[in-house]
Amino acid sequence: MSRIGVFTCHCGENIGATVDCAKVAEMCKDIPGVAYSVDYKYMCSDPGQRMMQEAIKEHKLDGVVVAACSPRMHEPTFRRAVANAGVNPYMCEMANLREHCSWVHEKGEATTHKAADLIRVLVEKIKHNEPLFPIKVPVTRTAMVIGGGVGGIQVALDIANGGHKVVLVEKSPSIGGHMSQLSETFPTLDCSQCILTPRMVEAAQHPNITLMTYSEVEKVDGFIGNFKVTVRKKARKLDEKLCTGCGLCIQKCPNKKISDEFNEGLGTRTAIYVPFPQAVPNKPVIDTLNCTFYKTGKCKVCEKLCPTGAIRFEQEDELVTLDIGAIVLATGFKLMKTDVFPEYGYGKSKDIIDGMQFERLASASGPTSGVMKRPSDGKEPETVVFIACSGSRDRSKGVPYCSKICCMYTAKHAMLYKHKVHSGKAYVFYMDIRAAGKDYDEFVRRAIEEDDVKYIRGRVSKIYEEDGKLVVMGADTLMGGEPVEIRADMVVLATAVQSNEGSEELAQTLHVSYDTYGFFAEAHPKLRPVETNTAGIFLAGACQAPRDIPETVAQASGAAAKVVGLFSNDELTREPIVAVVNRLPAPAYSHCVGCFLCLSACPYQAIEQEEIKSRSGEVIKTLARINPGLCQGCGTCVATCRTKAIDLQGFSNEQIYAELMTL
Amino acid sequence: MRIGYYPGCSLLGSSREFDESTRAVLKALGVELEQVPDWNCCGASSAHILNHELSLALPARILALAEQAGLTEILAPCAACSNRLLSAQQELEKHPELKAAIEKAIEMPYQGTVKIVNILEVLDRLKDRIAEKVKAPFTKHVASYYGCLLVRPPRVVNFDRPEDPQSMDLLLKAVGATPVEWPFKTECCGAAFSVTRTDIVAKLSGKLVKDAVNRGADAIVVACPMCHSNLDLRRAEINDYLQKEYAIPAMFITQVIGLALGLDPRDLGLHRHMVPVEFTETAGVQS
Amino acid sequence: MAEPFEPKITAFVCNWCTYAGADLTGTSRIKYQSNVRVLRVPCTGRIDYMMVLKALHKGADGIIVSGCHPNDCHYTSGNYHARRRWMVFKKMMEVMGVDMRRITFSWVSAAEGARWAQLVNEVTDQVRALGPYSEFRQIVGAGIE
Amino acid sequence: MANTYQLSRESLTSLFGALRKDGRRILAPVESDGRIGLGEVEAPAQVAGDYLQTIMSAKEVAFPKVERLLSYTITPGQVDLKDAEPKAAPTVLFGVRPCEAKAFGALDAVFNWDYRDKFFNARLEKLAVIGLSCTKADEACFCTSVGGGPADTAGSDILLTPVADGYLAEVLTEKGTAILNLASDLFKPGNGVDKVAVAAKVEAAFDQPALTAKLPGMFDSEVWVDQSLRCIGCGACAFVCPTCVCFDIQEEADPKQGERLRCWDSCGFHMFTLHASGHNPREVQSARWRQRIYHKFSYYPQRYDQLGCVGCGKCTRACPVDMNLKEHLTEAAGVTA
Amino acid sequence: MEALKQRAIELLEKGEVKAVLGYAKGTGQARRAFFARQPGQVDKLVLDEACTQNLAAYATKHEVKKLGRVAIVAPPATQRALIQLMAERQLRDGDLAILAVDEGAIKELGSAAALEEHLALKAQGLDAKDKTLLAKLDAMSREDRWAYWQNEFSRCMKCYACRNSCPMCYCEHCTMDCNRPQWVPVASHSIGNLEYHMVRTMHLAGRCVECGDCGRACPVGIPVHLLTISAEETVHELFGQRAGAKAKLDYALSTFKTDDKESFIR
Repeated sequence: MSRIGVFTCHCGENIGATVDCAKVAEMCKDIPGVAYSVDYKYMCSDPGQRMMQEAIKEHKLDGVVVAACSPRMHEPTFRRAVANAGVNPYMCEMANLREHCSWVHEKGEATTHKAADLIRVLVEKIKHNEPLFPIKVPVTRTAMVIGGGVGGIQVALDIANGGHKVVLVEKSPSIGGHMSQLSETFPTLDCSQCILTPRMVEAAQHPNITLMTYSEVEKVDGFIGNFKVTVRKKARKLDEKLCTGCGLCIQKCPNKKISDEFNEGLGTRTAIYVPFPQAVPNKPVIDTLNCTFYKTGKCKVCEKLCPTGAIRFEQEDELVTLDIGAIVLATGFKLMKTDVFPEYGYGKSKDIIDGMQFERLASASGPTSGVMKRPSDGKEPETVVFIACSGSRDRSKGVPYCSKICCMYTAKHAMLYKHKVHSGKAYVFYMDIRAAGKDYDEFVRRAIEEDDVKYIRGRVSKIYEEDGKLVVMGADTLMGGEPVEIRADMVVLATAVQSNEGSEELAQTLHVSYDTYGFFAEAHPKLRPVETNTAGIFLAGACQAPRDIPETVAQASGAAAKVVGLFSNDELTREPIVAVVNRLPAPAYSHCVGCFLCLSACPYQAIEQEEIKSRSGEVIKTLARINPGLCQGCGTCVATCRTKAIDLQGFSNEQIYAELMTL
Repeated sequence: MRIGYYPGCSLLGSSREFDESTRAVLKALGVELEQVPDWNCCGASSAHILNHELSLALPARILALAEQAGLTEILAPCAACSNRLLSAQQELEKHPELKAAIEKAIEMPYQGTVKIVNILEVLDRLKDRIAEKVKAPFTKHVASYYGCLLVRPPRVVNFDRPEDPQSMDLLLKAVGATPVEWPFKTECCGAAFSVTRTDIVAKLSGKLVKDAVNRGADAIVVACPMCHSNLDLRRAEINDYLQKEYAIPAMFITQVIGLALGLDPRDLGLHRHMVPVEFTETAGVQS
Repeated sequence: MAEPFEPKITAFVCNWCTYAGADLTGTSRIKYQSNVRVLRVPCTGRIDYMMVLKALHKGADGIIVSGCHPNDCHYTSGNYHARRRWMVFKKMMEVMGVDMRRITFSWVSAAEGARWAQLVNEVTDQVRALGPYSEFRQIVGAGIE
Repeated sequence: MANTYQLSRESLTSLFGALRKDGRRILAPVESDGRIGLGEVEAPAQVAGDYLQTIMSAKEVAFPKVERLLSYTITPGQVDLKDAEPKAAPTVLFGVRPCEAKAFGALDAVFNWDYRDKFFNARLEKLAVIGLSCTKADEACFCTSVGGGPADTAGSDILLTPVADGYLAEVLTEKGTAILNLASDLFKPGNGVDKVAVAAKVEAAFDQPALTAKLPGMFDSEVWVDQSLRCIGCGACAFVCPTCVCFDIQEEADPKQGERLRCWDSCGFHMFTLHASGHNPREVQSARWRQRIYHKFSYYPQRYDQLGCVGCGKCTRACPVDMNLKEHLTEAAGVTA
Repeated sequence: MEALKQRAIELLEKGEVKAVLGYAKGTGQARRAFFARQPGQVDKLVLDEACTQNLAAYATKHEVKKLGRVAIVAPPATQRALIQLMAERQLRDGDLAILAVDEGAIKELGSAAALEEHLALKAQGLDAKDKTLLAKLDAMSREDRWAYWQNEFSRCMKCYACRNSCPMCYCEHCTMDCNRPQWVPVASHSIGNLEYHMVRTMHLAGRCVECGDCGRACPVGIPVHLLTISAEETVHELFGQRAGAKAKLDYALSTFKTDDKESFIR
């Protein structure tokens, strides 16, 4: 027989004025299993807690119901008090007499009875409570950051400076990401590479950071604190240790006409190349799809010329498996292509470009060395039209969300253009100007007021080529919908920011959720923005939603703080409110039949497969197992399980059934 | 193949040649047309701006009559008519309470089961047969002009793509024509101002005519009576406005196909055009 | 004269939204009828339909099932799973001839204290008007010799 | 003590009236949606016409599928226990087949073996059986193989056998005589009709005494495994069986009150012998199938000196996978040990 | 039929299977499941309209699994059951040789993929009788429907023939067997029967292959299959998913769409 103590709190007048607490305490004495029942003015006060602890000892109580305020308020308080009296804290439950009874009902018999009912339910529950113990999970103090853009670099640096090892994985040959492609940055117009390059170098030289460029995550097993990550190191066809980065191979490579990804197709590169001069690491890779040797079996010019003999044509991809404690995703974004807009001629005109292409045109390190030349004929464009929201906020053809960065970079582009072509005319078609941010609106105003950029609020319905010009037909909605026609030399579409190539596959590899658009889903939109719902995996930057640089960096530091926090203990302690698959003696082993219908019900990918083997190693039964490191205790699997093999500690079937039987 | 037919007012008036050529071509392709008995105006140009109930009742009556006649599908060659019929049908489906009110107004039951098709949809189904029967390939450069109503709003018409549609281009290719790359396929011709503001028509349609010629088209092909009357009937105003003499003819798609099938130009109503349908060396060229 | 009928209402609510919402009702001192008895579970995903059946078995005249609004689940998707379960459950109950006016499904967020009071009052009034669920109560204990 | 009478078809109405006047309810086979089951009737017209057997057996009249044994209420510091009183109304079971009437003997053997079961006996005491001989049989029937017959009198208080324009009525017991006395004018002197001639012909299929004798030596025979391979382990056979007596005791309670119920159970269920440890002495369906046969044909005779099967064939008809008992017993009887 | 027998003999002779599970003549006009374990027994196999049992129910039985690899005669509903069992990891691809029977023709399907492809071509329709009954139930007032099922369930004795005949009820420890706590009463009284049928229906929603075997199995003729079929149809209407279509798990009640449409949640 249980020995349960019931402690009814008056909460001053809060409960006491409406509920007859003395009577409730008296009524509770009659509940079978209740060994002690008392009421007190302020249960949560020091004397209150002390009284409770003494009663626990004196009456040898093994369970406690505190009838007071909401458990959301004081459950930790009373559980701690109970624990200090030597009873397992999970043997304490709270009946909510204040928020759910005295504050919401009128004084009277019915309210007092309800209060007693609320206690009765929990007394029956507690008879089925079991002592629970916090779950401890060991932690490997090495983080992996996936994506080497500005976000990834920031995460890596912050964690590394916090004293922990970081592996920074980047799929392209160099870290730097999109930011390295930008000309200047809003709202300060400082040179993007000038501020980024030092960070890149710092990351490369940091003793706690291991760079794995030209590498991709192939497989992730395990769980928080204990991931096993397999990374594919793609073959650079080069011995990185021998290569000095002298660049001779690049100069002499005969194959020079390859469209250059870094310059967004506006320039060319060689088959053996570094993406850009400031690349980190400054070691080339051979593009095997375009290399003459791989196509014809002849050439090998680079091999012949390499002063250190670093070229390795036979090099293969390498798979490396690493023990990792936490993972941060910082895989960034891509821009929607210009060819999805039929009304803009499917991007067939070379002079209709996207924002990133404009960055390259405006960049001093770009294909035109920063001189404004339009791609079709190299002429200086006299009139440039910028179209914001190309594909963004467009339910029919594009994406319904706002891409967030375009208002700002469009203003920047128009400004940069005007700075380079003083006589030029710049027009911006926009829907709304969303310039919320420090110095952002001022920046846009500057473009309009000081640099004389013509802002037209309206959409562009059509662009067509006529006599070497691009005729942009739009409407000015602030002029009553007046049609506007601009004969431009170049059009820049601020195309939508989209989730990066392969992000859905990566999400599946890591078992994190993603939204309809392929952006990774945060664990909570407001309160857990840098966590995913898979414990131990965090987010930074535009892989979660469109983000600009300052936000990305802020989020990166946030994610880094989460990782460093996680790494601050040898073990991870978690609430034992987790689901458990029951285990039984042979021959049943468990009520689980291994149908795995629960698998997709788990929001946390916490359900694993467990094989029961005979002594000879033969698989007798395959069961579900819930990883207590990943389970958050929602109980969705419990309700899904037909055989009731899964139960939720703290809210078990027996507990809830007992509560229901009391109603 | 047998199909219901709703000519609408324009096809009995200003665009008789659309009616004639539609009937002629479909007859040649073995399609029987059964006219909706006692049909009325669909309310196209004005009803929907003036009286919502009327704008639903007029098309509903036509559709109800078609149901009574046992028709499951009706062809409305006029783009405005088919657009109105579709809009009304969809709205009544979404709002059962409106449907009850409209049934009372038109004094007959309305189910909304009749499928409404435009001329391009019908011709598209017959494309193989057309290609087989081509006698005189129409080896001209053409600008296919869809106008506003055939493909828009996409949720209502649910036909072809709203930007850069293709169905007419493909039909024209099937009869030997070469469609030019043309950005103005769905630009407005100024339809509703055909009578009241011919200056706007001249400007809007002028742009179309000029660009079609610039891109080397020998003819502008249309599938809407409004478009046609603006491009044809208002050519004088257009030319005045542009200070040019554009002689490029505007033809209905049914006329082009009719010619390719070897039908008599008179049966296709070609003689009714204001801009003569002649393809001399200079026909499309500005003088 | 017999006592006026007071319905027995059982509510199953999730910890993070509706339970917190009901807490807010309390802190806002919004009054509602005292017929309801609340059972707290972590998430609507945990609410097994067996719980609803047992509540009916134990003589509930009305039942409230409530959790976080779609997209607000503390556990990201527990309420989406619950929603599907309820959609199928509701249809099953209808096929069986259960009076579904007695079971109310709802979303009440942690910020909707007033809404919780309104919901409880509405359900209580509605079930009071329907009277005791005698049809169901009659079968409890039936079929035993 | 059999006294044979003649009962006209029309006189049944009066007989029913007399029984009801005496305060007895009459249960007889009735039809509903093509299903024949026992139901309360007031007049012979309500009795199903041309039926072979009811789906369920008559045992539920004395041994219902769920019955309350006791109930209790819990109040502070106290438990009030109340024994259940069986609801035993005076009942006449009309028109059951001889096989089922005979089955009450098998039930009686168990419920009055070492302990007199209050509930069963209370109901049985108030029960009178007016049996009805079979004039037809089907492939499932095998009463004659297990010591019974289509016009067997065992278990009936009165046995009616349909003859040309009425029934041959054999009044067999005191309960039967009591019924006769309620309407003695309806029972005309018998005319010596040969009831065997009108009764159904059921050929004996196997030699039951020989089978019973050899069963102890066949425990490990493969025949049980072979036969039971298609058995799905449901309880249909046991629940329709007129002699199956296994039951489970269930407690249904909440913190305030509870009751103890006796419910039918079946040895075909895998849970039937499952131990709390997880061990199950009858782990496989073949062991459970064998148990069913052995219980009826080996253990029953040993313990009660009678068979636990009356050959009614209900199990065969009810079985969703066509486990034909007659066929399987015949096969087992043919196995050379 | 001859093709089936010939193939069965081949499979047994070559030792590819230990038994061929098909149908044989039973009591009277009935057909029953039959395990042909030697080539000589193959002659007993029959295949006709009366062969209705869903033999997939045997595929998960211990006793049957112990026999070794088995070939199974599978009409469409059985095929659906087998693929659903694969989706629920109760059978592995290739565990069974599947002799698919469609309108008399036999096709041996070696893999889950072949089975999927084969099934994709088939329209799944309900029995006319079931349709009528469902429509009848649908047209009833709620009170009448309640009365209808209460009357039907009053016959129920929880023999579990419906459960045990169901190919998807393979759980060794059924919810009905759970006694800590005893969610559903063991007793076959009114509430016990009602809750049993409710739970059975819910457990098969999204998993029922609509073979109707539960209804056929019921010794007292309760049309219990209508419950699971209507639940399965509900799932299909609401979520577009169907049990028995794919070998990869796609269980409607453990997946969701953020825009699942309902109109009753306040």
